[in-house]
Amino acid sequence: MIVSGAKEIITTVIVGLVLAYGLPLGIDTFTLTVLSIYALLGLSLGFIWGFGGILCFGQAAFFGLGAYAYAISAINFGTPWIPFFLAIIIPAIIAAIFGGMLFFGRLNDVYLAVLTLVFTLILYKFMNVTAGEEYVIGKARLGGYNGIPGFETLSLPWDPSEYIYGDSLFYFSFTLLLVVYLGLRWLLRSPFGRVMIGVRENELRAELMGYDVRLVKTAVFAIGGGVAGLSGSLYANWAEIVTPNLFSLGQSAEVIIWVIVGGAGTLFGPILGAAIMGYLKFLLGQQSLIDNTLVLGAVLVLAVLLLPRGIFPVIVDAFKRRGWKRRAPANRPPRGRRRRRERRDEQ
Amino acid sequence: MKIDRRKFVAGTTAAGAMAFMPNVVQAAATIKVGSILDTSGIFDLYGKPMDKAVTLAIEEINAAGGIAGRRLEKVAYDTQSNMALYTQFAQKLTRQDKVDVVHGGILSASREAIRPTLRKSKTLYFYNVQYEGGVCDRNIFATGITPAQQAEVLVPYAIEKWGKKIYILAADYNYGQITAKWLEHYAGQNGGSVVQSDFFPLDVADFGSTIAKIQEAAPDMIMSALVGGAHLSFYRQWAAAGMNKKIPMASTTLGAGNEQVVLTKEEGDGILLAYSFSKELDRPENKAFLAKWQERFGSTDDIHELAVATYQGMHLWAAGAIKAGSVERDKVVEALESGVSIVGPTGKITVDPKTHHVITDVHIVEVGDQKMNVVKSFDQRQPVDTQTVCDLSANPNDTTQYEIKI
Amino acid sequence: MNNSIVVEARDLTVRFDGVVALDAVNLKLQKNELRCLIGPNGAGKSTFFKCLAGMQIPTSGEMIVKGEPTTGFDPYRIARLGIGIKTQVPSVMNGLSVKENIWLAARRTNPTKRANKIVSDILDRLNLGDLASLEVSTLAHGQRQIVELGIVLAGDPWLVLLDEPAAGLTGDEVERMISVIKEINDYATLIVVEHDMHFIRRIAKMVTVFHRGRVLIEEDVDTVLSDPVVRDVYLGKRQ
Amino acid sequence: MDYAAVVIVEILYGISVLVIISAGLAVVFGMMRVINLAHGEFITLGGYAAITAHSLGLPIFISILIVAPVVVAVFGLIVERLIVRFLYGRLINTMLATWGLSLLMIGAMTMIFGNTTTGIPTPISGFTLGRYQMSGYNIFVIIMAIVTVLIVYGVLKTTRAGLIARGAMQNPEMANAFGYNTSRIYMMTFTAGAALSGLAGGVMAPLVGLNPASGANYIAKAFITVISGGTSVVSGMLSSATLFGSVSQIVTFLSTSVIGEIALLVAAVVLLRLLPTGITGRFLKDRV
Repeated sequence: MIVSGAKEIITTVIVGLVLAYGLPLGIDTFTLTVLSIYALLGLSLGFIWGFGGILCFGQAAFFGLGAYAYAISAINFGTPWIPFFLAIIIPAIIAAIFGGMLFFGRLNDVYLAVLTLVFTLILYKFMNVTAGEEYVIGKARLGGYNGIPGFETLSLPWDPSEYIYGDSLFYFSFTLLLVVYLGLRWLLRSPFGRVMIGVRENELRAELMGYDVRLVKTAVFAIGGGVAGLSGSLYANWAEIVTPNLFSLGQSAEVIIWVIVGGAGTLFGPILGAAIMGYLKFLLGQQSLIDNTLVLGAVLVLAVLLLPRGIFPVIVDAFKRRGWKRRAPANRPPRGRRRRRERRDEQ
Repeated sequence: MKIDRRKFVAGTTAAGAMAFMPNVVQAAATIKVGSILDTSGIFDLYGKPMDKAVTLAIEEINAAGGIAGRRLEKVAYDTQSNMALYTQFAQKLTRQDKVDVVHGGILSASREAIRPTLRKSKTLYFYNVQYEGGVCDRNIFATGITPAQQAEVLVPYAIEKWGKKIYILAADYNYGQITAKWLEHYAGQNGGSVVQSDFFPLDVADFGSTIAKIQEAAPDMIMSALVGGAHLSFYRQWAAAGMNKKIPMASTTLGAGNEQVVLTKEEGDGILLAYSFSKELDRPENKAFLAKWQERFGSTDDIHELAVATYQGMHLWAAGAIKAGSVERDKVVEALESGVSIVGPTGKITVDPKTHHVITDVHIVEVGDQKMNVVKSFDQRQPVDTQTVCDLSANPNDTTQYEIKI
Repeated sequence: MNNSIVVEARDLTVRFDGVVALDAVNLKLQKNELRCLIGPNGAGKSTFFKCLAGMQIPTSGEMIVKGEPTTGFDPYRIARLGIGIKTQVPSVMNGLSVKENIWLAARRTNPTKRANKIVSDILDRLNLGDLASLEVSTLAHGQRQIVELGIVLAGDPWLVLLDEPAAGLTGDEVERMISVIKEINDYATLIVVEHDMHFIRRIAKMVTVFHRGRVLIEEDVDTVLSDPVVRDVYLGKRQ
Repeated sequence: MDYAAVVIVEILYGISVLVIISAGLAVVFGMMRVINLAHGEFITLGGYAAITAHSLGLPIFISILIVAPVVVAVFGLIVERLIVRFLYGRLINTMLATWGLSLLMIGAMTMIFGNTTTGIPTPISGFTLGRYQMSGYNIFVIIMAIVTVLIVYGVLKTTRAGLIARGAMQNPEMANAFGYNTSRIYMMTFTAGAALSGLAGGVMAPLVGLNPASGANYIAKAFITVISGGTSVVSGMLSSATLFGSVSQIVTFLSTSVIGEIALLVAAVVLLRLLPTGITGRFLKDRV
């Protein structure tokens, strides 16, 4: 499971450079930018689900919060960089508070799923009714259904007239994707990361070892929220408008599809899943023969039935039999342990 | 004429290159009209007929000899009712396809998503949709009807007919909020009063408690600016409670997507509306338009206000370009600002040079037997709402969407 | 209070939907004692064990560890008192290797280097060296019991709670378990919940017998095992 | 006071709508531990079935009370055989697969029926309550909710099939040993749940404008109601529907319908935070 750190950094950077030069030859950078942003969002869910064992049905909430945090603070500050960091910190703090509430209440499984879903729905509904003049944060009108357009986008810190836009926004987003990926890999290798995996594997045992599982999960959730927020803030820069649809059920569903298709339990899988599905969606948008939602749905159903581990682990298995930790097919756990084991069986 | 050496070299090189690529020559000769609409997803009810309108208008213009001798070519993208795709496809239209004009956008959010892109790339933009008004930007022409144009004629008519106490129901977003303000404004001017305004997000489909509240308030009429499929339930539940027999209703939105056909006769009859278009308009231009549409697409059932606005927006742009003798943005804008008008299915429409909105006829119609029957027509109404905030001849660099304070 | 008493239960009562699982149980444990809890199924011994381990909140009554009330503590707080717990069905991290399992337990109280050292000591001590890098899910039930014991030991506990440690072990493994238990008892207090009479006979000193949520008898092992009431209850109830 | 009566009827109606749209999901979740996230689209399909049948000339009550449940039951049966049966015991995987199914159904219904909002007129005329005019159909909805609850309760509690099903769900090995085919029982239960979803679609069709994406409006509420209710099919669903229906309707009367909906969601968060396994996870455990 653990490749040496330096080797991994070098591999990631080389692969990253190759992709950064290669991809724009085939696909326009505007699309690539949004694929990188989706990949970051997928990565955030892949991290908390695959490694923290927290299945969040409302990851879009933190994506949307990041985008709104960016837009609102960019209008108020008039400069892009403070908002850029706020868009990471605010969702992370909100995730910590909300996650803390859930995990300290010892909510699990389907109950966790329903509450994260409800959380997104509340934000979605709330943001949709903020069209009135009374909904203002500082100088920023929340705008309701129409969202917030017209905020300052990222520019060079030393030259505010030079916008990070077009190709450079792609390179910026792609670099951040690599940095976050490496950062999360590093985190997983750290003692905290191992405890986190321990918690995913067996919460009770982690507790009996003396780890405060609630705290660990809250921290993991907050990190996931921060990464999703980052992705949301990049999205705001890309789209130059934020709307309540960022919080929609569909957005949350898509993230889960990316992770499932790419492979939960890996970090690279969700990135791959997001890129593939995002591009597929884009391609589907250019034809009108078959409905796009239908294809996405069919992909998800087939992925769950045929490739429950996702594409990436299957590819890795095909290429090298050794080196990747394969899960032995889990036997039916004894009755008493079924609930606890359930999550693992599902990955 | 002095020939700049560099230009000359560039010119000959380009000509040389073109000789090997005959397609490029042809493509350069056509005028590219970008169209960006939701022709799938939840807004396709609006987008599909608008897309047809673009096609029909292009065919007509080409049949009449094109613009400055050049034919038009449609470059269309389906944004699938997804706001993110708007920016994506707008980039594609301006950077890859390098279109000469963009018509499209349905929701205000979609317009605001692409407006900066089109402005930055100096691509002329036509937004052909009934909307809340207030956009003040020299790069955009908004050819749809705005709330004041409707409220100005509808409110006094309804007050005279039904009484003074008005209960407003509106969709909870910019359009609904602003429309409600204009309704209230004109109610005040005509001696009426608004007893209550309720706003509903677009996905609210249950109006039971609202209907009870309305009865408690006992108004003389309902003014509705409800929008979209979920809100259609209101009219149904209103009729189910038997209220349509007791309290009459007027609306600035019902029918824009042909909703009068979805409602039954019992549910829809008697509702008053104000639009620039109705299929029942008795004008030769309208009859000709309906006949052409029938011939081209087989049925006129799907035509609605927005499709007609798109059709007229295309022709208005073409008239400007023909007058300018070019499709170059600045020339077309100047030509249109000089006061171009066309006569379309709705009657005469003229560009208001100060606001880039249109002066149009407005008709009060009454829903009857699933049709929009014209009861009274008002000629050449100014876009008074946008005019209160916007003067592009004085401030040509303005790009704001104003929220109009009344 | 007597300093040598390390665990004390006062009137511990647990009710599930009207069923009384524990009925005002009182129990005291001396330092360095090895106490076995026995009783037929449903007698309350496992419920008692869970109350002690923080896995069950008692309806009423108190649990006191080293003079400090621990009633209603979460398992991690119990563990942080220096109590090692092995549950009835092996609770191990199936997707991780044997080594990683033990390392996680050692790392909580020690810096990384020291934790690594502890892991290799324990692997030696439990003869787990060969299995160190295998994923726990691939091991046999008995081997997982041993791994779990390793996890418990890695936390360096002064009080060890073992729920049915001999279940599913092969003969050799039972022997190893017995010797480890005795070894632990040299420096730590132990509570062992067990069904297997032969196993009890091999390790026990003091035995507490649970019956219908109450303590039936608390005596040394020979007295208990020869007690006719115990035999009756035990055998009668078992079938 | 007339107004109070109106408010009470509206509250009952709010509760009834929750019961009707949750029943199918509750049966499937309570009996099989399967969350069918395509439940909203099952309801929508029921709506389309009723509208199509009515437009083909069938009487309206036959369309909504018979055609809708039967069509969706058949569809549910197919789904169970093709997808769900491979995933029993894997709660999260079933949720994901049925979520995929829901997207697939939205896409398919869009291709078949188009995106236009359609509907059928309300078959029952309004009536007067004191000074107020009320919708007669609302009363019909309340009656249908009561009937639904009685049917589900009756089937589970008193019939042999219900008893076998309950037994099989609690202990599949045991049921197998007794010679009951659990796979068949699962299949029947899922189909019955689908039929209830179809009935909900039929009953709701005259009230709302229907489009292929309408399901989203139902699934979240149904999901929340069922999960908050806990695992007891009838008592769980009834208790949470009563709580949420009253909260959202009362708040709606005091403010606006959105605040009402948000109040419902907040109530769900608070409830699950306090009772992490739902109402019947804590109380009323042994009821049906």
